[in-house]
Amino acid sequence: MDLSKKTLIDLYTTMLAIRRFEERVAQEVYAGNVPGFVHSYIGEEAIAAGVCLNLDRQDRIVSHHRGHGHCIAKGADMKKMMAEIYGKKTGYCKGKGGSMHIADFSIGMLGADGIVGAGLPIATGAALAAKLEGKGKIAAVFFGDGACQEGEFHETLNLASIWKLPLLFVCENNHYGVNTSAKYSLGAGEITRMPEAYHIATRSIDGNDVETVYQAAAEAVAQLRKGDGPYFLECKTYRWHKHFLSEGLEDLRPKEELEAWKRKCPISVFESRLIREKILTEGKAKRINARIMEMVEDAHDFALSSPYPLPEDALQDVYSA
Amino acid sequence: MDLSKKTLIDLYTTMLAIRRFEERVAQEVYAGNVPGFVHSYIGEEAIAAGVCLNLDRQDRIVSHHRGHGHCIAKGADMKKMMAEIYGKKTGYCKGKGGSMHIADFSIGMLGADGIVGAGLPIATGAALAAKLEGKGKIAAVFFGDGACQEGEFHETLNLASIWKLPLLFVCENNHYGVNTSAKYSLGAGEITRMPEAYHIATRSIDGNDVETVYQAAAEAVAQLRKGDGPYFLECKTYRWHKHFLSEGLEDLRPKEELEAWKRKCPISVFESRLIREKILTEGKAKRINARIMEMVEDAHDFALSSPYPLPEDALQDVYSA
Amino acid sequence: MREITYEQAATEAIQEEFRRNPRTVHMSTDLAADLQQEFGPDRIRVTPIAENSFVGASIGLAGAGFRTVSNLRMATFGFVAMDQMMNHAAKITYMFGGQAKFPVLYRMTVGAGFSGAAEHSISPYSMFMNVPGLKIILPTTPYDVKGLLKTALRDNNPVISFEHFLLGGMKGEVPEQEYLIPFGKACIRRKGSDVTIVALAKMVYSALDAAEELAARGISAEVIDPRTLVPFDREAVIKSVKKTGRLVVVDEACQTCGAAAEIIAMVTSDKGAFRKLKAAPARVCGLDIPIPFSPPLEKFAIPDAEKIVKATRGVMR
Amino acid sequence: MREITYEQAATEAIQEEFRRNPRTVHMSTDLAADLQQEFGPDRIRVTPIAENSFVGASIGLAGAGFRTVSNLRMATFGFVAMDQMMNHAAKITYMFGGQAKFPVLYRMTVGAGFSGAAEHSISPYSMFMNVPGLKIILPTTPYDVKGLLKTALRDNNPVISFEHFLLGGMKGEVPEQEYLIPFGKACIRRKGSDVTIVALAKMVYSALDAAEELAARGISAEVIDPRTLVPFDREAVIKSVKKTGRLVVVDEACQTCGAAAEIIAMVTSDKGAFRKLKAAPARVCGLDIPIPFSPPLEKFAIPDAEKIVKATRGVMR
Ligand SMILES: Cc1ncc(C[n+]2csc(CCOP(=O)(O)OP(=O)(O)O)c2C)c(N)n1
Ligand SMILES: Cc1ncc(C[n+]2csc(CCOP(=O)(O)OP(=O)(O)O)c2C)c(N)n1
Ligand SMILES: [Mg+2]
Ligand SMILES: [Mg+2]
Repeated sequence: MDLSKKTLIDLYTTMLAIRRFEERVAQEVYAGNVPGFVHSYIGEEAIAAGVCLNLDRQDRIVSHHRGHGHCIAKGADMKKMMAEIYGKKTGYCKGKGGSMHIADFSIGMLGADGIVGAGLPIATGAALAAKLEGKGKIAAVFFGDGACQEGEFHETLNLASIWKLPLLFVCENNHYGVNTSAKYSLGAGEITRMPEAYHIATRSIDGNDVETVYQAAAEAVAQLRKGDGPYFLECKTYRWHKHFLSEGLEDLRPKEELEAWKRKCPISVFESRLIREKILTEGKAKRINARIMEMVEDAHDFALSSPYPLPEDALQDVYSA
Repeated sequence: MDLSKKTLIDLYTTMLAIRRFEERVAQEVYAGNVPGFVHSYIGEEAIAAGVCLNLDRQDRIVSHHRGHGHCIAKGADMKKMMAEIYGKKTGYCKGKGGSMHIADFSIGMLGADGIVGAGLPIATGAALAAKLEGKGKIAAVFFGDGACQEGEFHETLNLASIWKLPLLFVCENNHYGVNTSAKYSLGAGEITRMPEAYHIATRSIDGNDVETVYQAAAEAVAQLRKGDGPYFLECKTYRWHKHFLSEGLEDLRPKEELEAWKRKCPISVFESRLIREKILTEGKAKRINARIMEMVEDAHDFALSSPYPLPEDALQDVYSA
Repeated sequence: MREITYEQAATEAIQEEFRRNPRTVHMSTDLAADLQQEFGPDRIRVTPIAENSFVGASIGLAGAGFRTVSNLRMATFGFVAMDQMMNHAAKITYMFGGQAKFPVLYRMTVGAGFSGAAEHSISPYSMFMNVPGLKIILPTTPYDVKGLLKTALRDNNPVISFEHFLLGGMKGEVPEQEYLIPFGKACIRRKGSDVTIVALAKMVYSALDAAEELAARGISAEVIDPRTLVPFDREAVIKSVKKTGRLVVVDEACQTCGAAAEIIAMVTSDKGAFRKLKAAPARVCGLDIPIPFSPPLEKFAIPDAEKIVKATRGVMR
Repeated sequence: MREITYEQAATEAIQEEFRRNPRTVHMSTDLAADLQQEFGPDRIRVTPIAENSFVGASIGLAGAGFRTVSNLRMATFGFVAMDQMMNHAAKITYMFGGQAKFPVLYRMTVGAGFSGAAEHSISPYSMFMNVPGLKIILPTTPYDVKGLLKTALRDNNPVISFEHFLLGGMKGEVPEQEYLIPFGKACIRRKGSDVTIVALAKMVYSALDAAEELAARGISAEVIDPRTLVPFDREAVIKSVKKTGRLVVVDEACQTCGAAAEIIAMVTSDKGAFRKLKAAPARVCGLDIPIPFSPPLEKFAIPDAEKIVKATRGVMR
């Protein structure tokens, strides 16, 4: 399948939006302006972009602690995201969730979650809902190589398999859980061996090549919409920042490894190609970049100028009416 | 490998001991004389016998809710077992555990456990201990097809795989968890697909043929003692009684299925063969049976004539000194 | 009026509410045959033995606009699903700023008295009470279980129904016509003037037996069944204690950090109630030991009418 | 005396005890580099992110004669391992009739105050207190964490150490020579005569600040740090309340069914202490809400010196 120019530019734009947003957030985190723990998605943008651009608004996704990219790719509002990250009243969760718990149910983003592996069972519910609704909707769940070590992963593969759920598993294999190599902690070696054991359609791809991700996801989503049961996409990638953004935190990963992966930057490699193939010009790239920078700055201004919630607001939303 | 006459007779005797013990217990349960829930091992005797006769006293086993057979095969004292089942002070656990929680640490039987799947992680600890002790000891864990659905199963396969633990997984696949068919609830179809995904040596065998079980276990145990990492033995079998012994409980399994499996009785088929092959005579079989019946009766008398614990004994053993 | 069992009443509640709302799903490791016959296998689902997965699934279903019932059977199996219940079901309404509703109902049996031994005989409701975001009901009669479960199935929040294992077969009057029981309304099971006995779950019956016995000794005990633990009918208990000046709390759960501790703390830290207290309140709870298997040990471990009488007389002295 | 951090003191405790006993194993999802360097990768093990599995493994190791430390990091991750901790570690000594010892130590951080939001900011110790068979420690200083962990590592039972997330970097005096701190001995952090303040975990420091402030207003507060929750030093608290006649309990955990409820129930149901109480006891606890992310909301959710002063003055009135 040859991708349309529009799709290629959309993929590029989405990745760049995530990158610029995350860069801005990182800058503010290191300046000490952001409370809590922030997990940066930089380096993994191709996955969120490649997958989510295949989804409709009605399709639902479940994300994890490193979730900003999924939000942006699914169409979330950067303003409300940034405000949430700052703990402002205008944020997606009125300041109650923060970076790790952004959700936008209106666009089918059912939320980021901070417990490793826990989004997986929740996503089976979203997929079952789609199946029961019978309108060809699907659900997608993003999770790391670390999540594949939790029992909930196994239970979810099994449930998705026996109920033939329209669930797209998107494993963002960035090769580490904090500082522990997946080579050490995953007995299967290849992650795909696990879903295969459950007769789940499986593919392992270069998660830094957005076109590959997009095409693989398109194929997977088409199968899912037909009701053929779950699909497992392993996307190999690498995170550029520390596990979470923090001066104090150690990064025990080999420096050369990081450098090698940086050379495979999902954005700059793709950009060069688009320019080489004349799909994009340097001028246009600059304009896209400028527009995104503006959006990010607007979002940041919005967050900064937004009020904090009132202390008593803490008492609301414990229960729904 | 041709088994010695002694081994064959031992296997026969062990199976028969389990059968007669379980029959006696069932009789008493249905007469309303036994408190609590009792899960009968009848029909599955070949597995406990075939596996445990390959183990030394120093090897450790972990069992589950259907654990009487494992206790007997590992060499537990029927008297203390029966007393425990009756809740007597002379029982293995001083009446605190009952049928579902018999243990005998002195013979390496680390206990039966009533939470589906929970024995598996515990067994990894026993296996790690064996590995650290470095004396070629091993651990074995018994569990059902139902346990393969719990997340703890997956976590245990992974841990055993990456730590190369000397752990023998003995899956007693009796095809049902309570009334739910494993065909429905296990997406993998063949259970062995799951351990294989973790690069664990795996074999699926007829769990009703004690010689097959013995030989497979012998091979597995030899590999485990060499330190080659875990081994997974799936033993296909069937339980003859309801999930637990109870008038009220429903058994939704097809009648014909049960009948077919009864014709594959691990004991009577084996007995006929031993007699046919002149390893056993009918007379000797009778004598063995009589001796076992006597042991079971002695155990039962012991249990009946033993005192209940004093109410205040309930306060002991909450903590170890 | 017709009499049906507690479990039948519970099933009726689910049937009626599932008829009202097709966007409802029931999950359990065992086949719920009655329900499946009426509502089909799509909505009445048998799950693998993997509690965290189907409790998690209930949350995803809720996030997508469905209501669910997950029957976990014994509360001890709930420990396998603690992550989904406590880290997620309880918290996501809040941490997502109230964007979505999570109407999930979890049913679990609790209690001892059937030689289930340590693992199978627990009453862990206080743990869940410590986690805001959950509502917790403790139905004690066939009438209550139907009315409370129906209310639960219209509530927009996670509700946990703790049902005593030994009440499932109990018969009682249940009207044919529809009714609901509001959360947070205690039921005074017996009126009295000398002492307030708050009793939880099956202990309501032991407390009523004890009250009978106490009456014979000239002590008039008021027996309160809170019916729901979250929300809790603080007013009913405090009002009663202000009247009687004495409080005994009876619960089968282990004493330390149980619901009984909360009820005593709630009452004694109320200035008005504290002033009216004529004696130190008393707890009659399960001993702080795992439940033993053997009948004489188990009997020793949990409260009964005799122990309640003794403690109440102690409070009267 | 030298000063080291809380976390260093904890590491020293493990080092010293691992030197004494080679049959010891440490497990955690993160590399414990200091320990691994000294004791090697066989004993200091990195685990997959699978809490139930390595908590379960600790039980099997114990059953085979080893001692273990499992560092679960945040208590919220402990919810993933509830089955092994509560259904097994806590119960198997008992249900096997005391045949074997299970010396397993689980370390978890608790507490809020760092914008960790709802999932990562919990203080669930009361849940564990409701499960007999576990011992529970709550070290609040570098000195205490070392002494208590060393005692834990010689105890023959499951011990859970709840350590406030924000105390890890705190410095304090820790002697070079060996010492142990017995379980069940509270520490009176400040002497006083008008009111007893029992404070848990990091709230000890807020209570001390409050006591200072109260002193300036002529109120003499005694501040008690129980140090261990199971066993609990009942005598120390009751003795103090008998002296002061007033009780305030401070805890960051959610109020309902928290440890504070237990402490109040324990004191008020003691006839001697009840008689001496001059006022209704008060709780200053975390609100019954999930911990919110945003700093002003979070500050509102948890106690501080100001709130303690206010509540204590209320009790003095
Ligand atoms: C149950 C649980 N255990 C531990 C943690 C702490 N933790 C947060 S993220 C993380 C690593 C997750 O690795 P992976 O799933 O590969 O995602 P990545 O961070 O690499 O994107 C860990 C251990 C947690 N949040 N939840
Ligand atoms: C975590 C948990 N969930 C549910 C149960 C209830 N239960 C007890 S045994 C059982 C079936 C187990 O099936 P399997 O593992 O195949 O063993 P079998 O009974 O067939 O020998 C179930 C569901 C339990 N004990 N623990
Ligand atoms: Mg990773
Ligand atoms: Mg089975």
